[in-house]
Amino acid sequence: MVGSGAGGPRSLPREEFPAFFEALRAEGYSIVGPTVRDGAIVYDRLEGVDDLPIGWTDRQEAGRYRLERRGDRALFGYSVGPFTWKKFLFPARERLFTISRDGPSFSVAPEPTDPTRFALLGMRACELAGLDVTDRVFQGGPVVDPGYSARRSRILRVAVQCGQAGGTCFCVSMGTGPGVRDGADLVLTEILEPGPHRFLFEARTGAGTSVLARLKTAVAPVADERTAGEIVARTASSMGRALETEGVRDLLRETLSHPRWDDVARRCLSCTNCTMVCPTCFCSTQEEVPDLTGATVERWRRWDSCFNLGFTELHGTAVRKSGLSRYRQWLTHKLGTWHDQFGTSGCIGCGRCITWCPVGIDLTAEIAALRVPPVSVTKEAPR
Amino acid sequence: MNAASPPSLVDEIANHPLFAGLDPKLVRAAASTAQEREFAAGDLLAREGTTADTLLLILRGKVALEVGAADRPTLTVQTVGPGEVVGWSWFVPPFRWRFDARAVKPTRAVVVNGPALRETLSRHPAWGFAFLVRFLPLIAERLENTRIQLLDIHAR
Amino acid sequence: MAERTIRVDYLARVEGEGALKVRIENGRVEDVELKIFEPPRFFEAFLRGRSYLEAPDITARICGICPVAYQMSSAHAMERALGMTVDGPLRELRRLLYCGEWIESHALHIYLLHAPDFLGYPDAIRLAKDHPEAVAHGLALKKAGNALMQVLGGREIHPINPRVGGFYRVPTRGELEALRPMLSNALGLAEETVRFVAGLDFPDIEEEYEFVALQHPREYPMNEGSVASSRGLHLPVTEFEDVFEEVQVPHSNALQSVRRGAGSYLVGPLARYALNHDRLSPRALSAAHAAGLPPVVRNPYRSIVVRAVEVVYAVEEALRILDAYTPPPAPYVEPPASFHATEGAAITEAPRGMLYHRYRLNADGLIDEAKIVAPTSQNQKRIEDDLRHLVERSLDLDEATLTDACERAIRNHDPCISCATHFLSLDVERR
Amino acid sequence: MLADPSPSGASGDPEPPPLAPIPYVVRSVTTETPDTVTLTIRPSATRRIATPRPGQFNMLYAFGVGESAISVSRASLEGELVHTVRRVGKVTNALSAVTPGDTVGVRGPYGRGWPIAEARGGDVVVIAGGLGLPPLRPAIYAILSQRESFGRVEVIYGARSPKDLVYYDEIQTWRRRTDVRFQTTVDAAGRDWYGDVGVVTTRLPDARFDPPKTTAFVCGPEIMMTLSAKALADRGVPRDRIWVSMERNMKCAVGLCGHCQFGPSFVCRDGPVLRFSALEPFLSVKEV
Amino acid sequence: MPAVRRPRLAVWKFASCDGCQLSVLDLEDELLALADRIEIANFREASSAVVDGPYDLSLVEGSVTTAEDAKRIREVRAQSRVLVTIGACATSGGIQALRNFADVEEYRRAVYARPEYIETLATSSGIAEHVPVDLELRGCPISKAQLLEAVSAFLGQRAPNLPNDSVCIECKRRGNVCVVVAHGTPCLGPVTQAGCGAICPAFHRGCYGCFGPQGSPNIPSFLAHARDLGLSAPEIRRVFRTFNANAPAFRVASESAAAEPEAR
Repeated sequence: MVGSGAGGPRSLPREEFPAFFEALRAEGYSIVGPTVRDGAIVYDRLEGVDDLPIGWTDRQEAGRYRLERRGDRALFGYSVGPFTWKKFLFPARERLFTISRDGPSFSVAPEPTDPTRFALLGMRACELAGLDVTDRVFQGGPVVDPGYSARRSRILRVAVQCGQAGGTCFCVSMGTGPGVRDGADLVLTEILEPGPHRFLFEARTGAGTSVLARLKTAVAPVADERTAGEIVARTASSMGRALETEGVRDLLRETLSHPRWDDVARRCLSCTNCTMVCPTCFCSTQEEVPDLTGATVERWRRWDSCFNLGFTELHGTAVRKSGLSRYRQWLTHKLGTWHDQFGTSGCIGCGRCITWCPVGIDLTAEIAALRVPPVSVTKEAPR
Repeated sequence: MNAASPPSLVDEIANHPLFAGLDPKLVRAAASTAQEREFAAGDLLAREGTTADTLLLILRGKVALEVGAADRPTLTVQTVGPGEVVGWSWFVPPFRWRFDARAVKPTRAVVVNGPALRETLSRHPAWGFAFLVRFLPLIAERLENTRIQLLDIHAR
Repeated sequence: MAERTIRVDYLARVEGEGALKVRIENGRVEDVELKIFEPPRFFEAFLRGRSYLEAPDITARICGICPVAYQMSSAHAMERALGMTVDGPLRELRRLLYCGEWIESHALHIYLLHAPDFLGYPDAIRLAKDHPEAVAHGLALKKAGNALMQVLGGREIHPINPRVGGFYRVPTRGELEALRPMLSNALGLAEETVRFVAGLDFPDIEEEYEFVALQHPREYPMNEGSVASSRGLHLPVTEFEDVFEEVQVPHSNALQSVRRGAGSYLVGPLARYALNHDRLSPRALSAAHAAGLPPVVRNPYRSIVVRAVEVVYAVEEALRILDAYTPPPAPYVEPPASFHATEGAAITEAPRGMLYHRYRLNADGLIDEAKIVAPTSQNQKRIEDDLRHLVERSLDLDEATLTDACERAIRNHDPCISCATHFLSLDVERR
Repeated sequence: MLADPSPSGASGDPEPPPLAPIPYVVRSVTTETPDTVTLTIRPSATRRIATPRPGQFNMLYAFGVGESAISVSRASLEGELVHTVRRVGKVTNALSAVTPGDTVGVRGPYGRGWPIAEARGGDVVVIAGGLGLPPLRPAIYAILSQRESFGRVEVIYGARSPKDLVYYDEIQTWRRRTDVRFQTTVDAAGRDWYGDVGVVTTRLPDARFDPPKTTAFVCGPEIMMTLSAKALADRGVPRDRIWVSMERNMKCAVGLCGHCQFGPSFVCRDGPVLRFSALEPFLSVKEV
Repeated sequence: MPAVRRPRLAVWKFASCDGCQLSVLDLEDELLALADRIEIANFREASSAVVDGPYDLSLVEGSVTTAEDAKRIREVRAQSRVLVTIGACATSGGIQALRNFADVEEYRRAVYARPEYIETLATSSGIAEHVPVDLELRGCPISKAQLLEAVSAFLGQRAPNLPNDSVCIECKRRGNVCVVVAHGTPCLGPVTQAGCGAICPAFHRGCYGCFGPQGSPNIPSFLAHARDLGLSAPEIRRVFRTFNANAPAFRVASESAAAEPEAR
């Protein structure tokens, strides 16, 4: 039976999954998704189903990530790895334009856009929320970032609902997962049992429907829909972390002088890892790169981080010199002032900043500690 | 107020922000040892290192507070105008001026006798306290301004 | 003329800092001193107490021109001490890395340091004005060597990837395959280089060298072999110190290595070629034939041709290794879990010749004693002999010409002073 | 939104990369102080930026060297722009070294400027410190051009020393006006200075305005703005009517690069002119 | 455009392995173009032609280890308009600064049978300890890209793009998987300055700190972290005592580790 794609969820057996890759290619997409490299599940170009992390999972805790074998052949049986989809939309290094001398003046040549259309296969619910955040950052302001928006217009979002929570996940707290609500073109749920290994497909957009129409799917039995719901519910109940979000924005505005910042500053290495692995951190810097003749100059943009000493440099001195002020800037921005700027939290609860911090600084624990009012040193002084 | 009846010394003192609202008896006591003086532009009102025995209430004009050393040009660190005061050295030992005070415009000031005022204030602690409540903030403000100058706020 | 003084305080186009002093009394060469004033850096001393695993990284810093040689000699010495065997693709990859260093180092010496001597230029930049194609070839060859070092070693200078037991990470087939176009092009450039340098003018001089190099039963030597000499010496690496010794002379911060009871000897391309030329690859061998090289070359000026032939060899060898490569199951051979006090020595063929390392380890795997004999310390005495002969032949030359001739004679041997300091200005005193 | 933050304004030509500089020709270079020059520039072709409003800034570009955020101190309808530049780094060194006929790059205008319309009907206090005067100059002219819309207008300008005062001739013209009170003070001076001496806040007690109906525009070094704003607030000026112009490291100038964040604000996009009431909690904490 | 004299470049060598000045010759693609923009006036390793100073740009390699060199660097400074040090030796004394932690007499005897022939100072020090330095290029060896950037910035009279960020930021931009978090491999990346391109983690080994300390390293936290990874005090000491042992932050690190009890 040829599936129409539209209308309710469809079912695809695991054996037919390679056809999904074919369908994506037939629709003109290059496929990027999870694959095992260097001891982690990373997002990279995929040639076929065999490139997926079949039978692998990850065990994560603060400052520690290890790959482990699963007892089964799940394709998406892991949580989130060190990489984010951000790099496909907002590359770590990007040439913005080239400026050439033109007599006494100069002229600017824009950077040609890469026409590749990427299918982002395996986006998690939290990562879709992250995409919404970066959309607001790069497309929601008065100036739309041309590179981001060009790449953004060419992606297909293939979400996979989480079948298990990672040790540092807290999407439930952030209201971003584990079930996929909005923002996907296609939503997949991997069902390992009971019954044969199969996938539940849901098209949410026209682009998703077009892909689905190329697949021989069956109408999904109601039981499968229920199973999918149970999978998501089970994942939700096994979150590795929780973050109390109630009033956190005000809390952070009121605790700028809390002694806990000194405590975390003693641990923080200012290494930038949390910002580099964060799906929503968007800070960048620009560099003027002239050629040796000095006749043409390239303008490059690359990822930067508020943890770098030079980040706030004004007239030769950093505004935020201390590690304390840099960590505080990051956390207060991510969970607090982000709301003022973009109408949402900057945190999607993926837990990457916890896992990939070499010294295991855990923002959920830091927020909890900031909620404890500091002991005032002046309280009992005057009688 | 008109040209025919200039304000009395007592009125001048009582209207000056430093004394305004204080006990009229204190104002009269201060006025009893005070005199009003005119200074031409360039006149010294106080000389650094000399005995400080006056409190100057500026009524009109402008006074520059100057510091200097032999090896560098004299520097004006503050100018003081109407409603402001020059001098607290009369109040604290060793009772010596810490700077030069020079009129940069024709200036009129009430010159209050420092030692006498000190004596009055010590005999009337309530007056003394009330006066200090006015006087200390002026000193604090001067210190604050000095601190801001030290910050060199225009420095890059 | 009873007394003359000629001074050159600072030798150019050699790696490191040195001077030369020649004392001539009444028309006789009394003394030739190759002075190495490159300050001492005490590597053997601070290797003490370091882990055996650190030796490749630390000893690489002895020389920025041939760091791979230090990494190879130290790694092999440690593996011998610990009874480790590294073979298969890992052995081949090490050879491939060494090919990179030979290509880079030889191309550097041929084009940027040595060729200007023959063509009358002070440097390659000015040479490039009249011979742009030659210099472009040289730079392209050098770049091919560096590309190998980058892919296998992580970077050209002080590669980070080699380790005791193999590598931290081995390349994928694809990563090596990406080098093929560059290497294929380099092969042609290398052959062109042999033709180019074979056409240079060489003084008609031959020296009676005792050539010393590694000899391997099947291969042109790089990482393995026994020590052989053109005077019939043949001994295992472990007996190197029984036959060769380092002596210290007051005029130099470098130790001079001599063959006990026999004096100076020569290591490097001339020695390797003389003792191993039948093991050259086919295209290298035919390039040597076409260049008119006899099986043994004793003219030090023609070392530039031998070096060029070795470049052909190294490129061909690199392509051979690339063809046969399949990634090994593990990037390195695991060292033993526990240690006992032990000792190991190894010699590998640095571009400039044999590089000897010996280490004594304690039961914690820490280095108790290190002994390093660099190629230039082995050649230093022999270069002095070359110079003595040159000056004796050229006493009638004026100072400037003699000075220039001496510098050229030294550059024939591509001395690496940085290496030897553990080297040059010319100062000729004539009385 | 107080000002149209749209940086586009290029007329006619195809849309260039939004962050690309547009070539402008240097018409004149005036030396203000030993380290400060004022550049007058004009579009070199048809493309030009939109007319900046008082308080907005541009990114000025020195070819091959880089960009620097510089406030606009005058903008004509013909597209002529005036910027005052202090040499503090390589870019400003290069910008200061130009001569008439040279080309510099411009993109902008960026940010929100002084809410002049909001100040109508009441008194206005303008406090400038050092190079805080250039961004305030267009505001002062805007107020003077519609003088009848405002109550009393007090301008206090402070600099480190008399030689650090910019726009000296213009200040003399302003001082002669009777419809605006212009006080100038310096932190310290020699005997050749007959004006006031003392940090800028020491002139405030002399200023005449009705605090509850006053709007204040403050620009200068951060510490000077904080002190001035606090002093104004102490006098009773509502904190939400005190406006300060912040300075932070800027790379993109359009809120995309994250560098200029200050508390909840992107200084480039939400500022540089911001309400003191919103900034005060952050100005009181170090290294925000 | 009027003919402008090309700026003059000099390359100087002090105690070093020559690797950093070799980096100049390793600019295979740019060397000749560079020589068009800048006159290579004094570069002994590359040319026997020497143009007398003063020089517009001096690149200084190596550390000061002899009294003669301490004098020579002052002469170099005096004839250099802009002085840029290249590499770990010139910045912090290099690997030969390990002598600063030991008895040089003992070192001299360990290497030379006739130590009295060798003249050396007790310490190896970076150039900035002797003369003012305009720019330091880190690394053992320096990065070719940073060298090109520094020279190009000098020619363009702009500020070079040489951030003092951590290696971690380059590592992530390169797309490496963190070797510490994913493999438990000790790595100096968090406390080391970027510039190399995060090569070591890309080759599955921990950073060994050859670019010296980053702009704001948190050494106490890093030491605790290293202990958590199972490194012993002597191991931590050795990790910091390599190519930048005498850089202040690394020196403090190795000395703190040395002060730790050996057993845990």
